[in-house]
Amino acid sequence: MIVERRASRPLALVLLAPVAAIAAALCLSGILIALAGAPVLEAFGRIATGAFGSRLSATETLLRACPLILTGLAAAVAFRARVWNIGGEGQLYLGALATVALGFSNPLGLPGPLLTVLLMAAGALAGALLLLGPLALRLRFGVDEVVTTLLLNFVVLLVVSLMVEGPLKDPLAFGWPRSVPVLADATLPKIVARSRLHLGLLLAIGAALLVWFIQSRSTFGLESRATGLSPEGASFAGVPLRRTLLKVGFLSGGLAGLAGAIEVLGNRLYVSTDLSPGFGYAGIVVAMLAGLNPLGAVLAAIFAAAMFVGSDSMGRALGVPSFIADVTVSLCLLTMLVALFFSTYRLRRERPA
Amino acid sequence: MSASSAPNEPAGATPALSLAGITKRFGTFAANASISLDLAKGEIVALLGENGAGKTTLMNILFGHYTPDEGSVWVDGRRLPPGRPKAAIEAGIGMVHQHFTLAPNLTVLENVAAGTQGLLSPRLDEARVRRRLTDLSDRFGLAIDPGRRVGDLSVGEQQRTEILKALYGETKILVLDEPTAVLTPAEAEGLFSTLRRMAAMGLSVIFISHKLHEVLSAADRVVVLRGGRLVGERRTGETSREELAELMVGRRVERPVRARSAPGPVVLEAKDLTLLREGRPLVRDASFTLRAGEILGLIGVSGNGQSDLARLLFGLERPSAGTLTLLGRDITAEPPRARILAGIGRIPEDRNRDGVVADMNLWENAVLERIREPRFSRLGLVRRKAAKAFARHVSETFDVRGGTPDTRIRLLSGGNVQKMILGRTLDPAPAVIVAAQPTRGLDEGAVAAVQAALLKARAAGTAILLISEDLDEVLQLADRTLAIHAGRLSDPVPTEGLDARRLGLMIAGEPANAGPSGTVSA
Amino acid sequence: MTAVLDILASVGLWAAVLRIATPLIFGTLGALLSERAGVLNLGIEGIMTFGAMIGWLTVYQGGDLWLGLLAAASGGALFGLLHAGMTVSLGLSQHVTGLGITLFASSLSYYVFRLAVPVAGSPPTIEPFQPIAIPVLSAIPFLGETLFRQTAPTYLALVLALLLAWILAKTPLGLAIRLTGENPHAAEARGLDPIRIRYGAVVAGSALMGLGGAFLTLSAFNSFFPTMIQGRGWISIALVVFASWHPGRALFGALLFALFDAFQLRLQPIAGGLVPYQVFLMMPYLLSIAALVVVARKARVPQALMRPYLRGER
Amino acid sequence: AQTPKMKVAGVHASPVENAWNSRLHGAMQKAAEDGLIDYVFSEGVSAGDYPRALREYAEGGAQLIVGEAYAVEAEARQVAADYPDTAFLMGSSGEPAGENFGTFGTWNHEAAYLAGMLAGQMTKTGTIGSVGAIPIPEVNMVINAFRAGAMEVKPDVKHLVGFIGTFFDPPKAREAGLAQIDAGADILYGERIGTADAAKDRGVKAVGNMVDYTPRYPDTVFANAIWNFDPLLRLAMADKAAGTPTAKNYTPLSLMKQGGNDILFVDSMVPAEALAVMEAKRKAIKDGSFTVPIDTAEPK
Ligand SMILES: Nc1ncnc2c1ncn2[C@@H]1O[C@H](COP(=O)(O)OP(=O)(O)OP(=O)(O)O)[C@@H](O)[C@H]1O
Ligand SMILES: Nc1ncnc2c1ncn2[C@@H]1O[C@H](COP(=O)(O)OP(=O)(O)OP(=O)(O)O)[C@@H](O)[C@H]1O
Ligand SMILES: [Mg+2]
Ligand SMILES: [Mg+2]
Repeated sequence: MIVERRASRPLALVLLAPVAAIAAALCLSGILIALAGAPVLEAFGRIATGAFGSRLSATETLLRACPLILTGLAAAVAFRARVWNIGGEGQLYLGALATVALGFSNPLGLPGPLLTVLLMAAGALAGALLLLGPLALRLRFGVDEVVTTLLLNFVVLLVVSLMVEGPLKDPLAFGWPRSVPVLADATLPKIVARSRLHLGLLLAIGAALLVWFIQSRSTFGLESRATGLSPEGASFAGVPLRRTLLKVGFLSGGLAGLAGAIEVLGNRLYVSTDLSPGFGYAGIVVAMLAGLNPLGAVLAAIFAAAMFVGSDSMGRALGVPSFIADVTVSLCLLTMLVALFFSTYRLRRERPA
Repeated sequence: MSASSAPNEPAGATPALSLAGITKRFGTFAANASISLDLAKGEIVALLGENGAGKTTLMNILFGHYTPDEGSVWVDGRRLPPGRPKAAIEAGIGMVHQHFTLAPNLTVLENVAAGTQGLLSPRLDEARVRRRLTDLSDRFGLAIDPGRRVGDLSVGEQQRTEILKALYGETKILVLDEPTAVLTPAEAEGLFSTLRRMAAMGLSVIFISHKLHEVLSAADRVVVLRGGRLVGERRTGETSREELAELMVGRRVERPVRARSAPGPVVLEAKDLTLLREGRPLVRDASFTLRAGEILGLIGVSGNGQSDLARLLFGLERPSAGTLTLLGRDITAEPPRARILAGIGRIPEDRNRDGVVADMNLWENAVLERIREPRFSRLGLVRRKAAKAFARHVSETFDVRGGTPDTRIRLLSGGNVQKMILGRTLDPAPAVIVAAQPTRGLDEGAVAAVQAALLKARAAGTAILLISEDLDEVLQLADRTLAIHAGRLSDPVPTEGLDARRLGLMIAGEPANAGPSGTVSA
Repeated sequence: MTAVLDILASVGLWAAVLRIATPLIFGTLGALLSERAGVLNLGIEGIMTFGAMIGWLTVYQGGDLWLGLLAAASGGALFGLLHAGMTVSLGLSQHVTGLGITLFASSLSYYVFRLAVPVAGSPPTIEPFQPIAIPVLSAIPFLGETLFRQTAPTYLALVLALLLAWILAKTPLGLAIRLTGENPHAAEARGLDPIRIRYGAVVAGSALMGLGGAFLTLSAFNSFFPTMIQGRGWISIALVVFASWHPGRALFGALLFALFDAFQLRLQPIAGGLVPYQVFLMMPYLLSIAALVVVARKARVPQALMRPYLRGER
Repeated sequence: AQTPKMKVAGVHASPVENAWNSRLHGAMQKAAEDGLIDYVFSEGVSAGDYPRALREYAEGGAQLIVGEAYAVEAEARQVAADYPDTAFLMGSSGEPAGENFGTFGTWNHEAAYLAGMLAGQMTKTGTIGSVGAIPIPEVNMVINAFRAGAMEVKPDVKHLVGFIGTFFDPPKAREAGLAQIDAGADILYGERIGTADAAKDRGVKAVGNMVDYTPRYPDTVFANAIWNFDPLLRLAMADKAAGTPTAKNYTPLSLMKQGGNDILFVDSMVPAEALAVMEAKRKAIKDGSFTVPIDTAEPK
């Protein structure tokens, strides 16, 4: 059996592949749901209504999608240029930490909206700087960034733990390890009444549009794509590889850091070690589901969030263990990876001569 | 079978090796089409063909790297299971690959020993490997320290390791894919005399080469491939270079000829350019001048620094010492794009790796190296209309076929890719063109088109450095020629009156005017 | 200062070091084996979780402890097969696949556990491995009490570390694995099958990871509960780098890390947090990054790590 | 006619194996078995998902929602405000809020004090130890009470404290316990599960917390500082049924005299004289003549 690149990619195949992947993932998780003794078809219905069936579920889905869009963009931007940023989680946390560290007081007396903007910038900058380290190591010493960015996630989490049990500890949290909250002035407004959905969603979608525009229309977009597709070709064409990669890293880390800032400013108000249930890692899932397309990342993030929120709600309603939500989401990733593969390649049985 | 070295076999004897009706397709493209070929015991056969003719593919099938779509491989009358290198090795086939298959982090001994002992045996018998290596070195004069890390070896030593690997088993058939590409003529001659000795001991050899003189002097028989088909088979005693060349390319070769011209003022001047990598000199004190309206040919065996010199000129690497002056301006430290702007056009040696980004569109590739110029972008945004118009213009002017500006480059053929590269370089015509192997691997039509374009640019006053391994091409196009050997440039000599033999001497590092017919001076 | 020396001289510390190190040794050896063949397996955290769960469940359902280990190894191997299928056969991105497998294997473990074991007040238990005092050797002062009074899986881990070191350095199989990780094309040219070798290494490595997880539920503790791997898989990935892909050094690295941890736990009651415990916990990660910088320059990384090898492509 | 059962939902941040959650879970399961309530629950709900789980249950018609607000104090109060018809009974370090947000603390410090008294009398080395999760008030409180109890009977007792930095990592708690044994402790108070494993390994004794650990570690755990959620749950259910406001602090129901906490010990493992001293104090606590001090400072 050998792997062969398809000469062409028929549109039907390209469109069908994701659908087939999701169907396969749902079939597999259907088996698990059946094992729990729940009616499978009703469960699927509950997933749908749990994700979008009411104002509550729809806003919760979108709320969860918000950081995923940004971490998804972070991964997509980086992967496009073949920067393997697995550190979205750490960048998100560092972004959140920076936001809180600068946002719990307002010594300069800045007006609220300005403070919000500055805090988001600070969060993004923190995330960006965190990725520049591994990238510099790659450019200077040839250290592969997969492992370094992954490892830094745990370092950052420990730094967060250290800060929320130390200097940034909230004295009013009764010893609970979490940080002081950001100033109420600086928080992002809710955009749907009686829900947790906040302005961050629109900012995330705006970021996706901006990234799409940069990638498809700007010289930097063209150059970073060239860098990812062929470093040799790009450098022959005079693309400054290092600078381009650093810019890509800055953008990618910045987006992940922004995710942390927005999660704090819009949703959680403080930082703790359970700020993110793996948004950084899920961002990689989102980026892959989106085929690294920035606009696709919005849809993929909403899809992943809906799968999670819907399955979670289904589990509650039908007494299926709540872990089913993560099972379904991860199955979607694995089947989607395979499906995307088959839309570009095919397996050919070697003719036994 | 040549009477000289192959033992006479009774008619109808089983050949040592037999390829029967081999067909191999990649997608819809047939790299090999029903090729059949026999090899007798003790015979040396040369496989000849242009780039892409399917030589390596055929050898990969023979060795089991690829499974043929049709046909079979027979050794001593027994059929080999397809697609199994292990079976080929066990049947006594040894192969030296075109691209070395070595692990630089492992030692010579480890590279050789791998796969030679049962995977389940509890201990690698290193002593046995050593004994065998010593034995092989003694017999064939291929000495090498088995304890050395392969990454630390020179190219020649690496090739020796490859040959030792190939001979390690009870090898009866040795396959060498372009073994001389990285050797000087003298080294190549050494290799061939080893091969002849081996053949005399009963080893059968197939080797691949592009070099007609090698083929004629070393082989008993020549097999020519063209476009994946076997188009001819000749005893070396009964053929000529001209015939082989014609078989290779399929028709009489007619290429553009250069008209006389008077070179203009000096445009580009290199002074003592030196390039060190990890302390090793790749280019040493290279100096030359290039005049408007002339073509300067640079010849050499690959691995002698011509690629590195090209990289220096392209701006991909900074010299450790020396200067480069374009039209009186020092551009030594300028990055590629500044050089393009200053008037250097560049044609890379490896067009698929360096020249293009294969998964980007034609228009993107056409403008990538100039994307920051106001012509193609404004305020950091790409001017897509202008870029596509440029791509269309290039395609029309240089007859780039097979796609629109929105076609992915990967889908274009090599010749069309090269024409696109040439087209983007020549619009507008630059002051200097550095062209590295501009016709390598192209079909005859494309070769002629590229050569004509270069000559046209020359006529328009462009100065051209033509780096080529194709000696005939250099004789045909260059006004002056110099050679590079071990990183050093020879003095340039006028091409008028030179012949391939003289160029061969130059490549080997001997001064051109020292030969018996040495009447020319620089 | 004397307190610190007391800690370092205590039998308990060194016995704890071996115990804490055991799951890391398994995990590190597993990751190392697979990386030596050129495949990064970031599924490790999930595979360890699954091993912990399925090993425990097997014993809980009445199986023998050794059957539990076997189940954990087989469970790990199955996920290894999935990883190999996706990354070796199809050449899919190794780290994305690995992360996907971690997500999948861990959530599946929790799910299956919850289905199989009705919710009880405190986690149900099994009778775990008991320490075995090796006759004679365990009587040696100090050494005997630390090294020779461990549970069977700890001995197994130590033996496996030595075995793997031997295999990689001294046997034809090990050479084949190393060659595949350095240059699969070279392996193929030697008549080896890089695809099978990679499959084998990933599957066997994942089985080891499964064992590492099972140690936690069958020896270190006697219950399974979600999130119990607590990043031990990631530490293992770091340790492989720290060890620059040598089993012997991996063993050393795992012991060193365990020493940090055991020491830190013992320092806490007396030093009361002079240095925040997080700083200790950061050490292995930071040291690994530092090690990567040193190693990268020496090019000790298996050269074909993360490079897919597809037959007939060039 | 039967009164319709009350719909009760439990939202657990940890898996319900976690000792604390298991007390809540068990109490609600028991109420369900008694035919008083319909009980549904979610477990392992992360802080980000927690408010959604609350809302979903509230929208689904739950009349009483039991859970923990520690990590989501503000959000939980917001949810309660949005769903006035639902009663919330939340483990919290904060105050009740609005009409329907009731809180409770986990006060088994009295039982821990008594266990400390036993430990103080039983230690031979004069050193005892406690292994806790992280130094939050509810954890600090029991550990401090344990020490105070020991100090009352043996003023020179040495008390070691270790925190494992997380709420649920039994192997780690075990290692922390072993570290304390190495440092001389011969009785361990396991605020966290896993500690008693260390004691069992080394043949020393242990005290369990919250849950009865004796069946799990017979011959090792001689006493447990039990906490009962039942009185709190039953009162909250009664309040809700009667329509009395549920926005109150239910913590006092945790006290020993209300049956909210108590020591559970194994007669045969405790010397009679030690028992007598402890029993006297237990009586004093129950009749109100002695109050165990509440100290939430981080124990050193
Ligand atoms: N694995 C492959 N997949 C797709 N196409 C291939 C593959 N291998 C070879 N080809 C194509 O088959 C043709 C023949 O290639 P081959 O390597 O056999 O040429 P060659 O005669 O050895 O040339 P050269 O002189 O450059 O070595 C080329 O067009 C090449 O692009
Ligand atoms: N391939 C394309 N897909 C979508 N939109 C396109 C594409 N090419 C061009 N456009 C749109 O067409 C419009 C004009 O094209 P473009 O911006 O390329 O013009 P231009 O040549 O750069 O002009 P100018 O000289 O004004 O910059 C723009 O709105 C651009 O977004
Ligand atoms: Mg070839
Ligand atoms: Mg425009």
